[in-house]
Amino acid sequence: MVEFALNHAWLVPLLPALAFVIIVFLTQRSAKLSSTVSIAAMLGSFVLASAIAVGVFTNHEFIEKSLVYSIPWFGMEGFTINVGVMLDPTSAMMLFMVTLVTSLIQIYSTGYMKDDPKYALFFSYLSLFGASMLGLVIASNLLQLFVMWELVGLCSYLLIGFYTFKVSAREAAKKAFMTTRIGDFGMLLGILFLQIKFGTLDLVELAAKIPMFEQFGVSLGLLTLIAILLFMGPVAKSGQFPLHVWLPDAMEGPTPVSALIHAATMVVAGVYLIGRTLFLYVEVPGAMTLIAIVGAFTALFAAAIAITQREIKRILAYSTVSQLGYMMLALGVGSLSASMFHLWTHAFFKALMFLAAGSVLHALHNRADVWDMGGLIRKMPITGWTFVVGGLAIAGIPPFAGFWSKDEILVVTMEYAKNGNGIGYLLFAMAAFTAFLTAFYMWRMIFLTFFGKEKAENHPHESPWSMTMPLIVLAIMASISGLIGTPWANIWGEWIHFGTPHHADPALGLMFLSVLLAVAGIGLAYVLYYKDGEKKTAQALAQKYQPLYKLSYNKFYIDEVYAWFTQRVVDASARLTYYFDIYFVDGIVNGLAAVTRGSGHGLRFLQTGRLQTYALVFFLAILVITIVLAFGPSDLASIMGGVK
Amino acid sequence: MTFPFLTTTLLAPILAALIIVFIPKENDKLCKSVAAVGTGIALALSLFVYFGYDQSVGGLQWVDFGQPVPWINDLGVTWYMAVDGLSLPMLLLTNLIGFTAVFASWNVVHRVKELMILLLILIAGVMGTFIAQDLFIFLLFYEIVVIPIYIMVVIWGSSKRVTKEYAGMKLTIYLLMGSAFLLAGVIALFVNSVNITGVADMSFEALAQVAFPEQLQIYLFLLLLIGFGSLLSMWPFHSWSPDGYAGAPTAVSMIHAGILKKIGGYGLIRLAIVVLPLGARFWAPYMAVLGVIGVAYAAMAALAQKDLKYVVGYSSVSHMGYVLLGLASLGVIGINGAVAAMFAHGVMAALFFSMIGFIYERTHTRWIPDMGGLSHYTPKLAIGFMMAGLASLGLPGLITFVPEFTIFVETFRVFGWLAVIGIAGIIITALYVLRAAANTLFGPARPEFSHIKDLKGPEMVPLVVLGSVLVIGGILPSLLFDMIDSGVAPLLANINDALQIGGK
Amino acid sequence: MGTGLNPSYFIGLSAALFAIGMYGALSKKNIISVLISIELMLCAVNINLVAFNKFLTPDAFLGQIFAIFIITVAAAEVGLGLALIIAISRRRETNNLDDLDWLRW
Amino acid sequence: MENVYELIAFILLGGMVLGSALLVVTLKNLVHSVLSLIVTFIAVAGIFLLLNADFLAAVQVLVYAGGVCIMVVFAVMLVQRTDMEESNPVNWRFGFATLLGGGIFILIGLFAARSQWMLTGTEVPKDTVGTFAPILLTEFVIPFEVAAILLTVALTGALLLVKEVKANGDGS
Repeated sequence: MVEFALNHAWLVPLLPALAFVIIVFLTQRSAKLSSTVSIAAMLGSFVLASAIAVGVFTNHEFIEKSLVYSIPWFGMEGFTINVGVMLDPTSAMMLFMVTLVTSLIQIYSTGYMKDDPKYALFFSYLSLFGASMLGLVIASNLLQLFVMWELVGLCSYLLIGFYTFKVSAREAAKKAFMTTRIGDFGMLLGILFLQIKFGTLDLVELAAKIPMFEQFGVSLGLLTLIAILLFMGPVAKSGQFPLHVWLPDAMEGPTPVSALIHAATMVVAGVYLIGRTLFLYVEVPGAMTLIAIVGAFTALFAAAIAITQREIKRILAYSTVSQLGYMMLALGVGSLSASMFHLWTHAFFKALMFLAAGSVLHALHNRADVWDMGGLIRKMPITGWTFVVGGLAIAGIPPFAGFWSKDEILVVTMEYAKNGNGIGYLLFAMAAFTAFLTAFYMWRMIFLTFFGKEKAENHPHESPWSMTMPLIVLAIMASISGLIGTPWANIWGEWIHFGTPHHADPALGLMFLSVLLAVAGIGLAYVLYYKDGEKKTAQALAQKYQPLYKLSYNKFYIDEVYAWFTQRVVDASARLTYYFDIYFVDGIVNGLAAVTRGSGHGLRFLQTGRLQTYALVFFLAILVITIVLAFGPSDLASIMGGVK
Repeated sequence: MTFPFLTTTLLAPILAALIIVFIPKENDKLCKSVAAVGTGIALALSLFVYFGYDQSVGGLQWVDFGQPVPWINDLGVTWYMAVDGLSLPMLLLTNLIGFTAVFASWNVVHRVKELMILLLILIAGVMGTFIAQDLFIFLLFYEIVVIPIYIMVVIWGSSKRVTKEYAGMKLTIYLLMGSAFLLAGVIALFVNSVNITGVADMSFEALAQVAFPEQLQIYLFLLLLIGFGSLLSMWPFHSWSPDGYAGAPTAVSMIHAGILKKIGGYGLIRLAIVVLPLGARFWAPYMAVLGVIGVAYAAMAALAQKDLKYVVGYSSVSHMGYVLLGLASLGVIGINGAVAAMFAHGVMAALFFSMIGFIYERTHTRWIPDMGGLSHYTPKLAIGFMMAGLASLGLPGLITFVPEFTIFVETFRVFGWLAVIGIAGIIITALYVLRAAANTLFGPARPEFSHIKDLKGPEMVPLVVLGSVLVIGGILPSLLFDMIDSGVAPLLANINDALQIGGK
Repeated sequence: MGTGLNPSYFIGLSAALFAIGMYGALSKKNIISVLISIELMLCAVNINLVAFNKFLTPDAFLGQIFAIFIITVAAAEVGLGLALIIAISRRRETNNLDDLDWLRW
Repeated sequence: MENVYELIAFILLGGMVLGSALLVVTLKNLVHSVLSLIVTFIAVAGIFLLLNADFLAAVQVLVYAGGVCIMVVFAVMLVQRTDMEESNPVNWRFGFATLLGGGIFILIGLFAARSQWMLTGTEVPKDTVGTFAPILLTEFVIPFEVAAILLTVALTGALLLVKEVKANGDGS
């Protein structure tokens, strides 16, 4: 079984793809059958992925050498693209995580989407997404990865806009696609550069060639450029500043989608891509520093927005952006291990929180404002307590998963700083402060939603088991999944790392700081939003720092800037081009036509209709031509084919 | 291979047209069915030829009657029907679109008999240009194409910004103007080839062997570039394209955007680049600049459009810019990409126009602000529209992505940052396509459209046929690329020799 | 050049006849008259052809055969032309060629 | 001395042709014009005889002098409703036409006079009909048949044209 799975890893994405085809062409009319097909395929993939994980994590050879097999996709002289499978601990981990989370979320969706008229369609999209995401994970070739990257983007687009009757959903979907498209443009350029300069897009070959980049006529500056261009893709896909704007809007989609695509899987594809191509980035310290700065800034920036948001899913979305910033930071300081670890734990606790939020929305019939909620934990204990688990995990309270991964990131950042990168201290400070903010805004939400007074107008009820079961599984994962990467027994770091394995001694001081920050954040939230039943202090603070509050509440007006740019610059120049086209280019054309018509009008007076006049002219012409040919220069006659 | 498969393929629609002539006017259904059968036979035959072609051997195959049949000896004109890896995709494309265009016109009620006859003649004419290996016959078929289009636009077209008469006239005059330049170039080419070799031979193969002097090549290439370029809607000879498509009936838009434009690209490769390599080398940078301008300019103009057909009209100008860019690279990879992009764009544009045609038939408008929420009533139509749109913005997994990427690889290498502007076009493309799709298909359901029906019966044919080509071509690009490469690589090898010898 | 007839004589004759016919065809108002003049021009051509037949290709008879065909066509032309003239003059009440100018702009 | 007789015959016949042709285009009365046209045609037939084309001469007399001229006379009678005395006027172009005709005559005459003839010297066979009938029915059979069809079509068409006008009556 393990052997089979390793050699047939392409089945993992293929099963959901088949499910998509089956649903679209066969079972579309039957909702029940469609979801069954979809879930069965995903569970099949999960089984295979587990077997792969077993296979990979029991064989130490995989740490150094990944299992790669591929077939040609298309090609011609001097340009061949292969598609294939690349299995190593990182991709095995991702396969396992993605199949697990997707399966759980599909099960959850059978409850959440129960009465939706487009139920079957929803599951077909989820299957397609699963297929693309898994294809992305196992891709052995950058172009293959890019293809899947775009396909997950498509699924994201379709699923954000799933409620097609909502204008906001439609606009959000468009925005998501467009924003990621800008990143993809850069990424495409980067890929093109790699193809042109190194003649291959195969990850293994690139990894072998790039360290010797100077032999391929690539300067360090160009390589930095390539790296930055390639990084544009992840900036957009993983919601990094300044292309993060689509991610919060993406919450217009159904909540399982938010959990699956916009928290656990697709948005981490950017992080995964950087992780996959880290061999490129370690060559260019400049790009690495940029990644670290962007990551840290995004983490802080998004957290600063999250503290004032009111809609439950938006808070979670900004939290996702912030946590993705953490992962980027970890990559930027050169630790694949820490980044992937956070990716792994984050997938569980963030999916958990989104699903729980979905459960809340389900119960409250889509009232999303956290200020309208309260005391829900009494009516919805499973949802509530699993959410609390998620909250503890993200805030970084040991022994929950988030603590270990976040601590790891802080440790590697500190090490980065100690290795002579002065900026590292600033990054560390940002990361640490973000940790505090994270604990605060997350528990602000928890206190407002689940504790405190119940609101009379709400009639919450616990969700069905199909929705709570995934919550419980995810809660368990959120609690324990971090334990494989503790500083004392760092199994994780041993398997997933780049370059030499990371062997830091347990940094107890940092751990203590981290816990302290988390507790401080929770404590502040407790004081402001639980103890103070009327939340007077919180409102007073908001009043006192009105400009700051407004800035944060309006997301630093980034959206407005983009909207201005689109409307005033892009659309205006589009209109300008169009007017140029119809008045200038077409004007020339119509002008020429008018000249022709005018000369026709003039010449028509020659058309007298008098037959004999025509004949007169005709014979005159014959006479003249004959005379010219007969008595004119001799070459004139030869042109017309005559000989004198 | 002596059975004339290609001539048979060519005759199938003509025969169908002849049969339709004898069908009573009132019997619409029978006319359409005969047309469908005729184009269907042509499609089946071209599929057979496509998959029967031996790529390992390459070169011209399926020569009708085994060898060129002399026709006009004094001019060296022969009935030389054969295909290679360059012609075959175009032949297949023609028949795919021809077949679906019949079904896209299924709901026409006005003068169906005449429409079908003209449509079939049009299809046969276009097909002829792609399988003729003789310059004269190529031109002959090209001229055959022009006239039915004018009649069809003027009778079955629709007016919006411009009248259909204006649109038809513009379209026709542009085509004729292009063919005038072309004719001048071709005659000069032929006369000079006779002067150089002393033998009159109009076949492309023979012309490619002639060593024209460099200065002459430069002049002639310009003539051919303008001629084929205006057919390809090369900027600034593009302005017929949006108006023409907007005015034309669905089937004409499909055929025009889908295949007629491709005659320009095909001719540029087959005649201009292969026969006049030195001229091509001289003009290639200018072609690239025009291509890039076309991409960016038309994409921006498309962004400002409110009429669906105009959006697609400008978008096809933009996509042809990519083709021109790929051709200008003069490399095997770039030209492979350009040919594949022509095929891909043909399928995509045909699907797009057929879907817009169906929308127009149902809502009687193409004005984007008047629409919205159509996907609630017509999910299948929405799928077709979205597939075409996504293919237009180059989504991987659909047929357009790999060709575009291939073009980018070569042009980025050859032209550097100039190509970046072209590549940036994908952003704008995505913007206008998504806007059009969003404002047409999505959003709140509108009660005024509640009566409209989804696609059904014969109307599904364009969606099914073209949609599956889009997907299959996207997943298995090698089906297309191996074929094209087997045709382009030998042609380009000859050019490179010429460039080596002449390129001191 | 002896006293014998050579083609120049006949060409000269036919040129004169042709010129006369042309004068008539161009300058006459009456349609029938124009038609008659055209017949004269055709006749001139026939003389030419037959003369060439005699002096250049007596064996092949090309000139005479052409002349036969010209006479045939001319006969057809006259028949059809007169029919047209009759039809036109019935409708238009005129036989002046310059009045038949409705093909002008 | 045969040449001298031929020359005399040529001058007489040529004079007849040109004289009567000039009368055709100058006479005021159309009927008179047609009558002198008959003279022209007969004189041309004489020229044909001079050129050893006896069959053609016969055809010329039959078709032109006989058939065509009679048809023309009938047409004149059918068409001409006003005064026959002034039935053949000239229009404003006659000056140009004279110049042009003169020019063409001079030009061709110049060419003819300056030409050097390389005569074959062979004679036209005596039995002209017997010689060229087979040619007409073998080598030129297709044009021959086409000419037959043309005649049929032309005459049918002529009938149809004239008849239709009658059928429509004078209401037009």
